[in-house]
Amino acid sequence: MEKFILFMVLLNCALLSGNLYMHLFLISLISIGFLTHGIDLIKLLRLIALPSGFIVLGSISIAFSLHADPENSLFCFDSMGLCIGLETAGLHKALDLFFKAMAAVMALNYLILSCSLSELNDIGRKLKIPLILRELFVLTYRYISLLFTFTGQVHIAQRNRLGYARRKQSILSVGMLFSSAFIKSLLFSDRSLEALQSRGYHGEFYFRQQKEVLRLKQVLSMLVFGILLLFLDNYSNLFDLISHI
Amino acid sequence: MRKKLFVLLAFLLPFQGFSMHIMEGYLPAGWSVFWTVVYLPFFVWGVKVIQKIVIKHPELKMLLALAAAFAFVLSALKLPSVTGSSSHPTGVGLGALLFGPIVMSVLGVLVHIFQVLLLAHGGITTLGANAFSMALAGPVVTFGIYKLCAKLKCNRSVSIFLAACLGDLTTYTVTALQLALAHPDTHTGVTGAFVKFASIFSLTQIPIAVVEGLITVLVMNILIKN
Amino acid sequence: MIQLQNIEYTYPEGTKGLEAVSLQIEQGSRVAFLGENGAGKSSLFLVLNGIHKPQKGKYVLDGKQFGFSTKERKQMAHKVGYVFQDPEVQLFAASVYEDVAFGPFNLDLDRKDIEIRVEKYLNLLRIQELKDKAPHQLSYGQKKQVAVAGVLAMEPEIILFDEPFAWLDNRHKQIMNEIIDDLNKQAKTVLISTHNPDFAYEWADQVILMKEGRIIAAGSPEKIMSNRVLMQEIGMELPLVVQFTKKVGMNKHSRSIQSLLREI
Amino acid sequence: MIQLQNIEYTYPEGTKGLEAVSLQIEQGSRVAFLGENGAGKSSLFLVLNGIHKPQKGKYVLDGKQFGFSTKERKQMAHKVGYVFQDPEVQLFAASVYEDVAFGPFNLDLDRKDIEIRVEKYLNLLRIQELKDKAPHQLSYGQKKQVAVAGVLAMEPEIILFDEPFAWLDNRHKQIMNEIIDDLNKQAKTVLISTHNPDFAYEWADQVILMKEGRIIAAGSPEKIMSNRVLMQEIGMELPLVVQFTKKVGMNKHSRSIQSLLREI
Repeated sequence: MEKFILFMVLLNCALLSGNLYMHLFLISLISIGFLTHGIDLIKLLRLIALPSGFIVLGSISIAFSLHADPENSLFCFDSMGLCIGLETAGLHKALDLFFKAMAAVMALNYLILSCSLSELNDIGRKLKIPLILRELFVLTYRYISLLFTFTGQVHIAQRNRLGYARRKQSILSVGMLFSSAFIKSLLFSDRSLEALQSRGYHGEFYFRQQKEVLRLKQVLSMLVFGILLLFLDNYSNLFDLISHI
Repeated sequence: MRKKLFVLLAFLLPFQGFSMHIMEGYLPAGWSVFWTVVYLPFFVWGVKVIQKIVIKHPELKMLLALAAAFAFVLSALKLPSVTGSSSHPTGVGLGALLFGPIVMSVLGVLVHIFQVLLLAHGGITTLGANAFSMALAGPVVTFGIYKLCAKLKCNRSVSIFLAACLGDLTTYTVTALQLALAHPDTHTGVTGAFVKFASIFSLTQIPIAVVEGLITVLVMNILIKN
Repeated sequence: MIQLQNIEYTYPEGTKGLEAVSLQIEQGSRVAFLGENGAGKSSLFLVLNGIHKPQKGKYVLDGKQFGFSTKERKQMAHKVGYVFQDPEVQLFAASVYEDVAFGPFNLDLDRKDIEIRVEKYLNLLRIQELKDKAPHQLSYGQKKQVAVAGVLAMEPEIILFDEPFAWLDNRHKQIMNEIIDDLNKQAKTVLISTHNPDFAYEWADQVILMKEGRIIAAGSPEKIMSNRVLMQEIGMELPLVVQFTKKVGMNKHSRSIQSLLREI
Repeated sequence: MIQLQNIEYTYPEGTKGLEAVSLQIEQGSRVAFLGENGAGKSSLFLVLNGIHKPQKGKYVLDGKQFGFSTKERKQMAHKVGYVFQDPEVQLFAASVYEDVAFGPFNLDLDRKDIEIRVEKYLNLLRIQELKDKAPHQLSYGQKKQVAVAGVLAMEPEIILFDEPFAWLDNRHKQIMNEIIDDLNKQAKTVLISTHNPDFAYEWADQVILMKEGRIIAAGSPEKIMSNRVLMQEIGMELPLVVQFTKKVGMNKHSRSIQSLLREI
């Protein structure tokens, strides 16, 4: 739960602040936290590769403007009477959004890497998420890991028999991969049910409640940390404003 | 017979648009709240339906969870050799038709939560918006097109292809629209922004939609043979 | 005591599972089921465990006929434990601890008692240090340990093992061996299906040969498993120690080559 | 000939898979890999067939260094075949026939040749009559047969088997045995990872002991597998026949209890 509170603090700082430096600060803070806790750089980069790809694409579309004013653009690409260009305002907005999203994603990564599934489930319990959703959550996770192993091995087996040597074959192989995973899923759910019934399943699962006392001091210091950050943030905005005047 | 039907239909309602999600932090607070509020009724309705189902048949819990897991795993498989990019083909909801489409609204969220937790793909504050596009808009179109094709007596493979492919494109269009609403262009407003988002994401989305349509047809054919 | 009378079971899709199966198993005995894949061993176990309801025949457990009603089936889980061949299908929870606790939880024990039980069986299977791990972080042998702990934590009187040693390395085989020995010492009834004639000969005090859904022979391993014709019926070789003593013409009745070696 | 020099492989998530592995395997030989689960046998097999790219070291196949490029990996599939422990993951087509045809089809043979090949391997594995069945309708042993047929239909020169006998009943064990013999007769190189010391001792002409990602010993079974200290390292017992001859003080060099029995 403490981890979740810290996550909320970090996330809110990232979302509520419009300040580039604030975002850079959060990104580096969390990254340093990861690196000092034994997560190596490569793993970290792999984790953020996917979201940052989409963020970059999105930011590019924000940066460019379709009807840019050629005078104010950093450069302009003319076609069909349109000037697709890059303006300072758009660029700023895109950069701001890019770093804001990255900071938010890093906060999310913190939650992902620090909590086990059991802990997340317990957080769900404290947040009063309906039991059925948490049950499905836990079961789904279990099946995901099974299907992942399964599809991973099928994929290797297919590669061994040149299933991905050419594009057309690849599509064929993927089709087979999916359908075998599907059949495996169906058969597996039957067997799994038999196994649960043989242990007296009657519609409910056992969830362990983490015996964890919220340490008031820690929670308070996290909250103070968050408020302080946001205050500084506003303060610096204020400062900006004053200097503008 | 029921099982046959189920196998046959299960691939028809793909979870849409795993390939494209709005990332954490990418929506202003107002829009996050807006989409969450829009989606909430469907979600609550879905949870109610599921609760009713599992009270009667606790064994269906496994099937629902497997459906979600299956959809997630397919969405997460990186298949660079197929599409030439590290894109994600759409997953498939296996229980959806058996339990009715509204159950999808819940399974879709479940799948998305795992995408967030395991792949850092998407986000918590953007959950509502993403769920709306992938677990509601897309499937509705898929379902509609398949029904329509059935009425028009189209070739089965063609209808499956169209349903899957267009469903995927719907998700992508809705996502682009959501982004455009949140970040209008400085000069051309929402319309311009929509054109921008739609065109830049079309680079990845259109090939994915086509490949996904093809794969869905293939898989269906294999499963029908079985 | 387990009694089956003329049990017949056909799968919903029409495959014959069991035909005219009758048997009697005393409490505390060690029974090995031998037969090829598809001979009906698993079907039989699923009937014994109350999962499959036979179309014909009687199942009498401790003198009471078992009716396969939902209520009776629930009680059954408490009496008969089933360790599946593939541990993957048995594990579903988010952590080892929660998985082992699932059975005791279904017995409606209170939280305190559940904890005590779980600790006890985690210790017995030597998986104390795995308790917070998720199933997918375990090795195959560890998964098997957890699956066994999950079944034993319900403290059933009768335990069914489907190929308990398959795919295990030597270390995990030994642990499994000790567990099974331990169960027998507690006077529990243990039923094992296996493809290993040497294990069956050494361990069992009753062997049951199955073929095509029927029981073709049952009795003491000494009698049944030294019968070449019967063993060929189920496509199995004689236990090594039997081959050996036959060949050498010894009169010793060792149950395994190892014990023979010790005796020489 | 296979040569590995100082191979090191670490999994993407950071687990050490292999460390300083060097070995040399002549064409046509029979090599058994022994070691506990997680000792690195599977990692090694995945390097040998080009799936895992080692971070360090050299892999020389028939005198040519293997570079793990996409193109080389493709050729590799043709040279090295891998039969997994679990046949489930190898069967993905809609029917047995299509599954066996998958490899030959990808080799760009023409239709006629594909058919000939598939028929040949269906016959070899004695699964002719299963050819129209869906894989999920098969028994475990049959699945294994199909998986083997699928790999052999690519006609690789080197075949890796991961625990080929696990879970099989006796009939299927015999079929598998014959297939492996047959491969060796065709001068193919066969590598088998196993937990069964008796099989390794009887079959292999070279055994390789692995522990924690390293090779701790390699050589003839007679030399390596009669060394109690080494075998204890990998948690394995001496082969029965070795225990026996040691105990009895025989001078015979039988490779198994069965052949010993024949000799007496």
